[in-house]
Amino acid sequence: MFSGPEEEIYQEHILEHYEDPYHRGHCPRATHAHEEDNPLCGDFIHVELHIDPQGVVREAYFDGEGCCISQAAASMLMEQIEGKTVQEVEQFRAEDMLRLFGVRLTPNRQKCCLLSWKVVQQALYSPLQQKDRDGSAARRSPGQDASSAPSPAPEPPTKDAP
Amino acid sequence: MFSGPEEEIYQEHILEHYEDPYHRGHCPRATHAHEEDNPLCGDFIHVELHIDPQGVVREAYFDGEGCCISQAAASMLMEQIEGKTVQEVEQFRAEDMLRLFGVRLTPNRQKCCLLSWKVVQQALYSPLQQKDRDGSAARRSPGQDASSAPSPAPEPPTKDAP
Amino acid sequence: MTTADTVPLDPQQVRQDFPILHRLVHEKFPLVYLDNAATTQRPRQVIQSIVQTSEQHYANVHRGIHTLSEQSTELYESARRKVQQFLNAAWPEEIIFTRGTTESINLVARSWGDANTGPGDEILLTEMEHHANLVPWHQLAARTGVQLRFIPLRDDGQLDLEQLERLLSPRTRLVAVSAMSNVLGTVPPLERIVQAARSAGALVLVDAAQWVPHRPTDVQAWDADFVAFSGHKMLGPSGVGVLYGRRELLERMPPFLGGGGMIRRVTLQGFEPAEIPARFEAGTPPIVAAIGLGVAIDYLRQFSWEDIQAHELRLTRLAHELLEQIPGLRILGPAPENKGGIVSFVFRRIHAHDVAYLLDRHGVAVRAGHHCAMPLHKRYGVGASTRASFYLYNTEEEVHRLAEALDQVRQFFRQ
Amino acid sequence: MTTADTVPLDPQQVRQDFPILHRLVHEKFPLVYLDNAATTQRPRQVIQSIVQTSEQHYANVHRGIHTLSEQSTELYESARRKVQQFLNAAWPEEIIFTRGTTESINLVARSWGDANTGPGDEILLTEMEHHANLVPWHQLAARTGVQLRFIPLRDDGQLDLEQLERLLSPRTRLVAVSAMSNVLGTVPPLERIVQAARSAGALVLVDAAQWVPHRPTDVQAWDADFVAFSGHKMLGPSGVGVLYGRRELLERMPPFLGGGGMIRRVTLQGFEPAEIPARFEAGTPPIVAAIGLGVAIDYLRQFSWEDIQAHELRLTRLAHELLEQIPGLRILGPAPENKGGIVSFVFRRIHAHDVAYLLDRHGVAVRAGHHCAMPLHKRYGVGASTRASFYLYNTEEEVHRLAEALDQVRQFFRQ
Ligand SMILES: Cc1ncc(COP(=O)(O)O)c(C=O)c1O
Ligand SMILES: Cc1ncc(COP(=O)(O)O)c(C=O)c1O
Repeated sequence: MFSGPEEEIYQEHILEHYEDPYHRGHCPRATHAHEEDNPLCGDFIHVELHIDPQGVVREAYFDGEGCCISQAAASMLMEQIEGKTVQEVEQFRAEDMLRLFGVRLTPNRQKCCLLSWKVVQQALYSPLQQKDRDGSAARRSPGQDASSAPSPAPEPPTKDAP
Repeated sequence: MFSGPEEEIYQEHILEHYEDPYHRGHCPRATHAHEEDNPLCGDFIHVELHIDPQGVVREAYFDGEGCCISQAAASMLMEQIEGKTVQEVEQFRAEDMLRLFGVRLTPNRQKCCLLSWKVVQQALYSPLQQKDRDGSAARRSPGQDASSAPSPAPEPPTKDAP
Repeated sequence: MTTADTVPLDPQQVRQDFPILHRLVHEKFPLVYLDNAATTQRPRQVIQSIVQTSEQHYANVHRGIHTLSEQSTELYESARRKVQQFLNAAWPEEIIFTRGTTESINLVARSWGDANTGPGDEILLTEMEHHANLVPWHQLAARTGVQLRFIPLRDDGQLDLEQLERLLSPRTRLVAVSAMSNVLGTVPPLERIVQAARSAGALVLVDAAQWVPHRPTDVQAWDADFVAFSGHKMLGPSGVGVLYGRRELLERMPPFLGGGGMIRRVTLQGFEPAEIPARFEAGTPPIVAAIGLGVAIDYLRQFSWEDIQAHELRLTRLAHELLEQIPGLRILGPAPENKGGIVSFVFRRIHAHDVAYLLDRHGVAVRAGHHCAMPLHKRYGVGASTRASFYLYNTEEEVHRLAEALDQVRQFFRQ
Repeated sequence: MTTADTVPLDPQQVRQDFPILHRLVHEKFPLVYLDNAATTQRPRQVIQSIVQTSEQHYANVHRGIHTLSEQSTELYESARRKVQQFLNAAWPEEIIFTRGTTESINLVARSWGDANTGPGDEILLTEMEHHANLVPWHQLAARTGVQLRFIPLRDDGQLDLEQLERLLSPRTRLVAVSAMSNVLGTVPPLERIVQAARSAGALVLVDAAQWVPHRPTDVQAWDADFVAFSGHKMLGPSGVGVLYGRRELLERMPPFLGGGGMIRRVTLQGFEPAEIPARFEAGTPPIVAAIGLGVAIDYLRQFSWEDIQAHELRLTRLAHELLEQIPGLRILGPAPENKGGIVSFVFRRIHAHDVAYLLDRHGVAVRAGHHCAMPLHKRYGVGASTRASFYLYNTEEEVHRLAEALDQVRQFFRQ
C-alpha cells in the first residue's frame, strides 16, 4: 500500500554533493536571485544566477541551510543548469528534478529535494536591482531574522495567482 | 447504560393539562411578565404574573407554542405557584418541577418541561412598566417575528452572569 | 463522472454494511432511521478505516519524516485527491478540510468576507437557508456593514426567482445559496442563479451539505466559487467537512485560523502564510476522519447517481402518497419530482415534538423542530415541523412503517 | 484529584492496549514511537468506543428526540462532564469542545480579543510559544492594533521571569503562555505568572496542549481564565479539543463561528446567541471524537499522575544520560528535573531531518524541524532540531534503542 523507499537515499553520490557541494556560496556577477523556505521545517535555499543578455545561465550558486537531501539537490541543480538557456531551465520540471536526484523519495522528502528547484524557477524572474548587484544580493545566514519578509498584516503571496 | 423512559410520558393527567390547560391566556392585572424560547426547537412560553405588594403571586397565566410536555408543564406550574410567595416560587427548583410533572423524561424532553419554569423564574424579576400594564404585556403569536429581540450585533445575554 | 463501473443499488444489500441499522429500539422495534438530513450512518468500511488507521498508520501529518507520519500524510492527501475527483475540482489544492459545512462557510465569511465587503456592498441569500448559511453573514454584516438581502420563498416551496434580477445589482458581492433545502428539499436552479450572479459581477457560494451526499457534484460545471459540505451527512465520520474554493480566489484570501502548518515563516514580529491548501488548515487536522471521508466517497461511488436519485425519489413519492392520506397532516414544500428525499410536515393540532416522540416509540427516528431554519418556518407560519429524510439504505417498507406509526399518533391525539 | 483507586503504571502492561505499538517498521524493526509531543497513539478502549458509538448510538446531538439522538446527546454531554472533572472546572458549561488547541486559541482571539483589545493595549506572550499561541495574536494585532510583547527565554531554556514585572503594565489585557514548551519541555511557574497578571489586571490563557496529557490540571487552583488543549495528544481521537473558559467570561463573550446550535433565535434581520457552552459550538460537533476523548480520560485516570510523571522523568533522565555521551550532540533546554518528557537536540554537523530519517530506518519515530516554534529556534540560533518525546507506554529499552540508533547516525555521517 505504501511506497516506502526501497533503497537507501543517502547514496555515495548524494553524500558527496552534501559534503563537497558545487558552487555553494556567492555569485560574483549575479543578475538574478531568490530565496525560499520549506515551511514544514524552516529550511531555506538562496540562489544567485548570472544570466547573460542572450538569456543563458552563465553561473549558478546556492547557499542555505537544510538536510542532506535539500543541500545535495541544490548542488546537483547548480551543476545542471549552468550553460542552459532560461527557456531550457524553465522546461526542467519537478519530475526532471526528482529524476536528476536519482533516488526514490517519499512525499515529504520530495519537498526537500524540490526546494532548490522552486527557488531557481522563481530566480529566473527575479532580476536584481542595479544597487543590489555589487556583491550583496541580500542573503540570510542560518538563524538570522528574515526581518523584511514577515509582517503583522498577512499578505497572501500573489506569485502563484494564474 | 441509557435511561430510556420506562413508562409512557403521555399519561392521562398530562394530556388533560395539554387539552384543557389551566390559565392559558392573558393575566388581567399582570405586574410581571417574561418570555423565552427553547432554542433547540423554537418553542416559546410567555408568562404573566400578578404579584401583590406583599410578594404573593395572586394570579399566573401562560401562553405559547410547543409540545404536549412544554404546554402541560406550563399549565401545571401555573396552578402550582398561585398563592405562593415570591420566595417560595424561587425555592421551587428544577428538580421540583420535574417531580411535579411526575413522569420520567429524557434529557432533551426535560428541556421542554423546564421551559416554563425558567420563564417563571425570570418573570419574578421582570416587572412591567406602568404603561405596559393596561392589558398589553407584549406577547408573540405563533410564527410572528420577535422583532425587538434579534439584532445584527449579537449581544450576549447577561442575566446568567453571577 | 462515469457510471461504467458501478454496481446496481440494492438497499437490502447496502443495509448489510450498516451495523447500526440492525439494532432494536426500545428493545423490540427494528430501527427505522429517517433522520439522514441531520446526519447519516456509517458503513462498516468507514468504521474499519478508522480502526485500521488508528491501529496501523496513525501519526501527525506533514511535519514528520518517520514512516507513520509519511503513511498518515499519504492517506490524508489521498483523501484530498478523492474529494477533488468526487467534486471534479481542477486542483487538489482547492480542497480544504474543515470540521464541517459550518466551519467552511465561516471561513469564507471571515477570510473573504472581512477582506472584501463593506458598507454599500450586499450579499444575497435566500429565505430557505440553514442557520449555517445565515448567521455567519449576520456576523459579517455586524463587522463590515455589508447588507444582506434575501430571495423570498413562494408558497409552493420554490424560490421566487423572478425577484433574482431585481435583487442583484453591482453592489452584490456574493450570492450564497443552498443547493438543496434541508427542510423542503427544494433544489433551486443553480445554473440560472450562477449565471445571474456572474452577470452582476458577484461570487457564488453553494451550501451543498444536502446536495453532495445525494446528487452528482461538478464544481466546474456549476462554475461555483465556493462549495461547502460535511462528511457526516454522506456516510463519513463526524468532525470533518470540506470547503472547495476556486484556486485564484483561495490564493488571494488571507488565512482564517492561525497556528501550526498554515505558515511559511513566523517571527516575534509577524508571520507569512503558507500556500493553499495549507494556509487554511491550521493545527492538527481531523486526520482519521478525513481519511474516513475518502473511504465514504469510495463507498458511494460504487453506485450510480441515477440509481441513488431514483431510489430516493421512489421513497419520497411513496411517502407523499401515504402521508397525504392522513387527516390533518400537511406536507411542506414542492412535489417529489421537484425536490430531494426530504419530507417535512405538520399536523394541524399535534406538535412536531410529540409526533417525533411517539414515532420513536415505534422505532422510527425522525427530526422535529425548526431544523436550524427558523426564517423558513416563520415564512410558512409554523413554529416547528417533523422531517423524514431518506438515503440509499432506506426501504419502501420503512416508509410504510412511518405512515402506519403516524396514523397511530393521530389516533392517540384523538384527531 | 484522588489517586486512591488507581492501578500502578506498568508500561509493558499498558503497551498491550495499543495495537499500533506492536507493528513493525520497514518490515523488521519494532516501532519505537517517540513522537508523542506531536500526537499520541490510542488504546483499544478508545478505538472500541469509536466503533461502538458508530455501530450502536450514533445520531446528531441535541436537536433530536429519537432514541439514537438522545443516546448520542447523553454520551456527548457526559464526555463534557468527564472533561470538567478532569480539569476540576466548576461547571460543565465551562467546557467547550473545539477541533483542537489551535481552534480553542483562535476562538479566544476572535471572540474575546476582537471585543476587548485595541491600540494601546498589550498582550504578553513568551518567546517559547507554539505557532498556535503566536499567529492568532499576530492576526489579532493586525485587526485591532493591540501590541504583542514577549517574555524572553534565557540561555538555560527557562523563561526570564525577571522581565515579567517590567513587561506587565495596566495596558496588558492578556497573558498567554504555554504550561509546557513543546520543544524544550520547559514548565514555567504558572502560579507566579498568574499572580503577576492578576496584579496587573490582565487575564491569563494557558496553552496546555503539552501539559494536560502529562500532569494533573486544576483550572481553579491555577486560577486561569482560559485553558486550551487537544484530545489527540492525550490518547484521544484526532479532531477534538477543548477550550476551558471561566463562566463569567464566556457568558460575556460574543459568538465565534455562526450556525446551527449556537443561536437562541434567528430571523432575516439578525440573531440572538444561545447560552454557553452551545454559543461556542456552532454546527455539528465532532461527536464521536468527543465521546472518545471521554474514554481516553477514563483510561488515563486509571493511573496516578505521580506514576506517570515519575515514569516520564525516568525516561528523560536516561535519555539525557545516554545522549550526552554522543559526540557532537547538544540537548536544548533545561535539565530533566525541570521539564517534561521532551528531549530536543541538535548535532553539530548533521541536519535534524537526516537524523530523523536515519532513526526511522531503525524503527525509531522522532520529529525533526522547527516543531511549530520558529522564534524559539531562532533564539537558540538553530534552524531545526530533532525531538524525542515520551509517554506512559514508552520504555527504558526504547530509550536505549534511540541512543544506539543515534550513534549509528553519527558514524554514518563520519562525525
Ligand atoms: C504547545 C502546543 N500548543 C498548541 C499545539 C497545537 O495543537 P493542535 O495542532 O492539536 O491544534 C501544540 C501541538 O502541536 C502544542 O504542542
Ligand atoms: C443545508 C445545510 N447547511 C449546513 C448544515 C450544517 O452542517 P454541519 O452541522 O455539518 O456544519 C446543514 C446540516 O445541518 C445543512 O442541512
